[in-house]
Amino acid sequence: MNNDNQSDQPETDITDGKSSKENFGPKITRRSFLQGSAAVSAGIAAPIYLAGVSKSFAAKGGAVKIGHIEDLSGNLAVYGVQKDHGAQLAVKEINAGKTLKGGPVGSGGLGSLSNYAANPPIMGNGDKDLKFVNDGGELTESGMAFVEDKDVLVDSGDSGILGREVELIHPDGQSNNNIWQQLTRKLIQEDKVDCLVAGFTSAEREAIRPIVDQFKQLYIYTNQYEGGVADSNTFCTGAICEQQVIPVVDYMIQKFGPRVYTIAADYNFGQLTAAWTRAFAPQVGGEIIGEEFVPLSVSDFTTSIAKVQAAKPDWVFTLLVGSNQSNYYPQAAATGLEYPMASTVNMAQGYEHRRFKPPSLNRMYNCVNYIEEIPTARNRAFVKRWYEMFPKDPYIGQMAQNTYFSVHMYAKAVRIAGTTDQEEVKRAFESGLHLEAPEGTVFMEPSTHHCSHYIRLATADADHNVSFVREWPSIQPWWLQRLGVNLVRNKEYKQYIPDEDPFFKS
Amino acid sequence: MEIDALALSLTYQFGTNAAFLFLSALGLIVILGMMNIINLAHGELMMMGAYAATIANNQFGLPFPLAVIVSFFAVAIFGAILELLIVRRFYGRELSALVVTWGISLILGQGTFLVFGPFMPAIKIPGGSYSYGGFSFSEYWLVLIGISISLVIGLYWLYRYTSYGLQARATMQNAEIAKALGVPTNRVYTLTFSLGAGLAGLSGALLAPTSTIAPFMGQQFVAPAFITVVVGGATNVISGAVGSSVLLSAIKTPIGMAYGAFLGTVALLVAALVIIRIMPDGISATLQKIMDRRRARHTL
Amino acid sequence: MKNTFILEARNVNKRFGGVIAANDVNLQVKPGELRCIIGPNGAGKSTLFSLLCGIQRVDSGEIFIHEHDVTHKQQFKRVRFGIGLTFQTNRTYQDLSVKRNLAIPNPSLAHSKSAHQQSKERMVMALKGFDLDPQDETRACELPHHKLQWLEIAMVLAGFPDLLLIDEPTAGMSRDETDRTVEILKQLNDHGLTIVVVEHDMHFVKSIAQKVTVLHQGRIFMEGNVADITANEDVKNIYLGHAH
Amino acid sequence: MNSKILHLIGGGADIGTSRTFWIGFIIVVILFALYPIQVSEFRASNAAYYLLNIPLGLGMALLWGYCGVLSFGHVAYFGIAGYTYGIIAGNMVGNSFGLIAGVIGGLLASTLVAGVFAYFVFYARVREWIIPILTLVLTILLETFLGQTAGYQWRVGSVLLGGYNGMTGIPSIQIGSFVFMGYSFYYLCLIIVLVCYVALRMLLNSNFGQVVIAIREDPLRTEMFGYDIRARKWLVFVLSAVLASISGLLYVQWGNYITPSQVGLLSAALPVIWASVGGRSSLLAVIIATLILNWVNFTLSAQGNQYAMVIIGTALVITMLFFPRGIVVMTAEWIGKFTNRSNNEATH
Repeated sequence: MNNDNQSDQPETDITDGKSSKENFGPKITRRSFLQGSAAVSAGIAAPIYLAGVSKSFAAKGGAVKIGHIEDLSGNLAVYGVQKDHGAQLAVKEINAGKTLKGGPVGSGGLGSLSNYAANPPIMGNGDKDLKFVNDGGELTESGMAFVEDKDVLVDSGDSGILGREVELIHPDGQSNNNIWQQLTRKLIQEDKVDCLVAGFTSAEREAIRPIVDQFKQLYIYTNQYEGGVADSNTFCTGAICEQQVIPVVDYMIQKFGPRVYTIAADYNFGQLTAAWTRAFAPQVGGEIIGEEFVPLSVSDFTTSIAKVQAAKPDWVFTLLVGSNQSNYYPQAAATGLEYPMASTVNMAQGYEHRRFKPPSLNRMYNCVNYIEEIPTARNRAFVKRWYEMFPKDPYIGQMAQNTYFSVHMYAKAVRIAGTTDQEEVKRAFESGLHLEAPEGTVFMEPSTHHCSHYIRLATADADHNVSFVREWPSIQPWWLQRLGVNLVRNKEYKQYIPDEDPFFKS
Repeated sequence: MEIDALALSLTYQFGTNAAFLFLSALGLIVILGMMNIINLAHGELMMMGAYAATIANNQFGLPFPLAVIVSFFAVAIFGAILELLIVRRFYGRELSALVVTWGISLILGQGTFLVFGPFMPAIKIPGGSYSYGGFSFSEYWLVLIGISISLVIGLYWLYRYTSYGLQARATMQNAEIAKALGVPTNRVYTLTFSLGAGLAGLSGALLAPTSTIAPFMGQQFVAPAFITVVVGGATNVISGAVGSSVLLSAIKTPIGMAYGAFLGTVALLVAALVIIRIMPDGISATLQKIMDRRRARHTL
Repeated sequence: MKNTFILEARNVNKRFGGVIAANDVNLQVKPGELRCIIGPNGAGKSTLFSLLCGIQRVDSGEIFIHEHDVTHKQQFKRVRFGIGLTFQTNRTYQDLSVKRNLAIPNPSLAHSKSAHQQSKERMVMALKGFDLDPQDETRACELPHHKLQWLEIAMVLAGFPDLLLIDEPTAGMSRDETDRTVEILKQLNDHGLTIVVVEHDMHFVKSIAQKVTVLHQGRIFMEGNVADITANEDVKNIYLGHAH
Repeated sequence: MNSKILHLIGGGADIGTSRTFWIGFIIVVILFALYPIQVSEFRASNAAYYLLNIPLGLGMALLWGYCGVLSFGHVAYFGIAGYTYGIIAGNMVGNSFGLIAGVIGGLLASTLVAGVFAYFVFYARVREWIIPILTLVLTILLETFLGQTAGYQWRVGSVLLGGYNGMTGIPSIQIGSFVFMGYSFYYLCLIIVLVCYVALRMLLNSNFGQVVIAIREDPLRTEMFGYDIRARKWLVFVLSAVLASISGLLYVQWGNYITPSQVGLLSAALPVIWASVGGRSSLLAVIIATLILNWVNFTLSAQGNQYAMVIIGTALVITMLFFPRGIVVMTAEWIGKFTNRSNNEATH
């Protein structure tokens, strides 16, 4: 099995921390398998069902086209430009023959590897500083083996993808849904992109998904969002509610008390995330004592702040979105509102802790899959690469990192598929693909087309220094699984909302 | 919770809401009332004020009150240039002026984004807070309420007792006659637009600490500003701005407190539509009528 | 007793802020009359027209047209009772052609067939007298001032009124043009059209009026024939600004 | 009779009355009809998007250019029609009558809202400059309302309003089993645009249209000719809302989707821009501006050009400064003068 793949498997690994050409089968025992959390390397064993897929390296058909739509102007440009830069950085690296570590590990996901490997991997080879963390992320003497790599960017042994240069076609969505639809049609029908990476708001995603489905276009949505998209053509690489809301609510109730006040943006994301909180808080002994939904246009929060004070909660769950609504934080701080706060959207996205003067975000707790301050060596290396390319950027947000690793993940999937044929690449995405992203290990869960993420609970102190109080090295996107979604077997093209799950009936 | 604390909190909310509406609308209503120009770039002028204050405060280390004054003059000068180059060609063509100022707002918004990037670092809200009976109150907002009131007094003084005020009122009544009487109407227009722009910049700077400093931050003020202006009417700038911000806040605050921000916003918009149906010329015209009637009763 | 007035104002009051624009005005105009209203600047002449036509509403008092109480009627409804108005400042449609200007008024407003016929004749008379061509494609703004004034009168006549209110028709006209205007208005009056004119120009008033009403400070100061009015010392004083 | 109709179509209420113009017009229409034959389905569908915006632009020309009333919120009727169609047609999927019911329902709903709103505005004799702001308030109100309809409680029959994410899966219109998509949808839009244009030209050349123009020129003078200008403005407002609804109905066919941002501030300003840049007092000029500006905007954004908004804003300012009556209209006038002069020279 390994030997079959030797000659043409493009995936990457390294032997000694420095980058090197790809190595295959025979050298397997010399390798470290401990990159990332319980990490595994590629190229050991492509799952059986990939055997027989053509893996020609011959450059054919010109450049590989990756279509990337984000808002470069208008209200959402704040986030769109970051994401655009993430895509540019990834494409530059791919064309320079680099890739992020990782590869297919099978449908069983992380840890299933030993079933396939001819020679089981060995944890550590003596020269690594091996750590053990428990599931709370704190260091312990037993638990999950964890080793920190200096960098996860390694040589791909490929130039571009399959020897073809990667071309990024990245038009401007102008924060306007109509333009989004037009651009999507253009990229699919006229530019015939091999992969579409696009979408900040859920509205933008829903605007283009019908078109994506009409043309069976391979589509990657890289944003953190409310969850529930079960679409055979769509792969979601951002974190979703079960990965962010549940850990943070659980932690906050343990730490600060059961009385929760939710203040949320009055649209899909805010309402659905609030529904998650409503459903989950009672399970861990919490109680929602107040809930307010604020229209996106509101920027004066005096009344909302007074309502929070009248309710006297133990902590406040703020699900506020957009630049108007982040006014809440300085206004609340100036009014002397000193409740601990939790969120899933702030800091990692709009870097409020950098923009607002301390102590506006004092005691803010945020569950994120990425934030620029993550203190790992691989992230610092990533941040350094980023600012070398874009020295004027103010911040690297969560979604920018998602876009970055998603483009790398696409390159990897094409190499596994051996072709840019979109149906084949979708199968490769469903091969149980894992990747060492700057955040940590991510795993594309085949049945739901969502990623498991390395989740961290970040908090800002009175001086807005970020520290991490807990880590969950891998949280599965389990909600769609719970609903019985299996996109490998049954094709679907819809978005589930919590109302469809009896769990949410109160 | 004690009733008196709740009442105090409601009063405070009422004051801040009214001050927010008043400050949002101030520059707009000066330009509209005096010149009949609907300035759709109003939000962007406020944004410029906020940027000027932020830059003065963060990069040049000016204390915040000084930065606010700097931003008033910076935006006033910009307004004067805008008037000389563009706006002056649109007197008497209100609807065209509306379109052209919208074009200016597009350029200013995206231009700021291209030059300064997505966000500016915020200004810390000055002052602390008081608390009473479970509620707390921001000193800075209390100061803003005070500043709003003194701006009303200042404007009243400006229009009542200065030669600019006299000329401006004459021009507003009848530009042609004023011109014939030797009032330099063009200069009055430039000054008025500049004053309106400067006040927008001042409001933007004052509200900057409470807000995200971003290129499109002006948009958040557009709807409240226009609603306040429409409800206020153009008959008398000062009474219109004060009357409508007080009335609208009186509607929005209790509804927002009882039923949440969404219905608070809806109430504000619906109230505007209803008030316009009852008082087509706005509150200032109605106040004027009441005053006239009272004066008539005295004279008769 | 049967009311025989075509236009009547009873105890009309109107106030703007501190200014009294109409103070207990009573005005009666009989069918077929040609009435002049004079008075110094600010006497309330134009305001009175506005009140009669409904452009402004009275504070108190009543207005009748053809014995119908129109006090609370919208302005366009009053027009349908046969009233026509030209404004103090010329309000023809500047950007439209003469032909278009004359086509816009609605001739279907005349009450009866005979009135319709009569009005048509008046219209022809006016066009001929004012030297206007109803097929003229010239834009109105290209016409000389006096032609514009005549055009507006012709336009109002094209709406077939039987009561014509004219506000300062000859302002800015030369003596010849004024005389021509007088002549045509007289002809129209002879043809049964009731006309009320506001005017400053005493030459005009002397050459046209049967009866003159003098307004001063929103009040009817005096009413009478031309000779009486011109002889009256108080009227002279008003114009010179002495009387109170 | 025929000549009367021809006169109504060809009359001077819009630029272009000469024989040369009409020959050119017919050639352009034929070129538009031939366009899809030479291009990909994507291009045709993109062009259909430009076309489907035209009725909205025409409504703006009718209301603002010909009647002098500026609405800054006509996208509200665009949105109401689109949403209503989505609700009705989405609930009657499989029933061929459902699509027609959706169209009729959409038109009726927006007519009703426009009628009530215009009654408030015009019968209160609200000041002219307040109307744009009131219409803007209405459309923002609609956007705020629709934006918070994400949950299941906002389900009408089997259709979810969808909050900010919008309403998805709106069925396309079909006759029998023939669905209007791609090329055929392009032709549908082209025909509707032509019909709207010709019908509006006829309306504006009629007596009714002439009085509407008179109202724009001088409302008080026109009222003093005995016209109930409130009623006429009301009717024109409702008519232009119907035109906006036609665009809304076509839009939901095109994208099978609609979101609240369709009735938001940015969308609201677009028809105003089209009308001012082209020249609001000409139907044809607005059509041309709508096509070109949509094309320019899309081309700029397809290049990933961050300057799109700055360029559009600058174009707007320059137009208003140097072409106050619109670029197309003033160019047409200039051509008209030029040809007149050369004609005169030829005859002398």
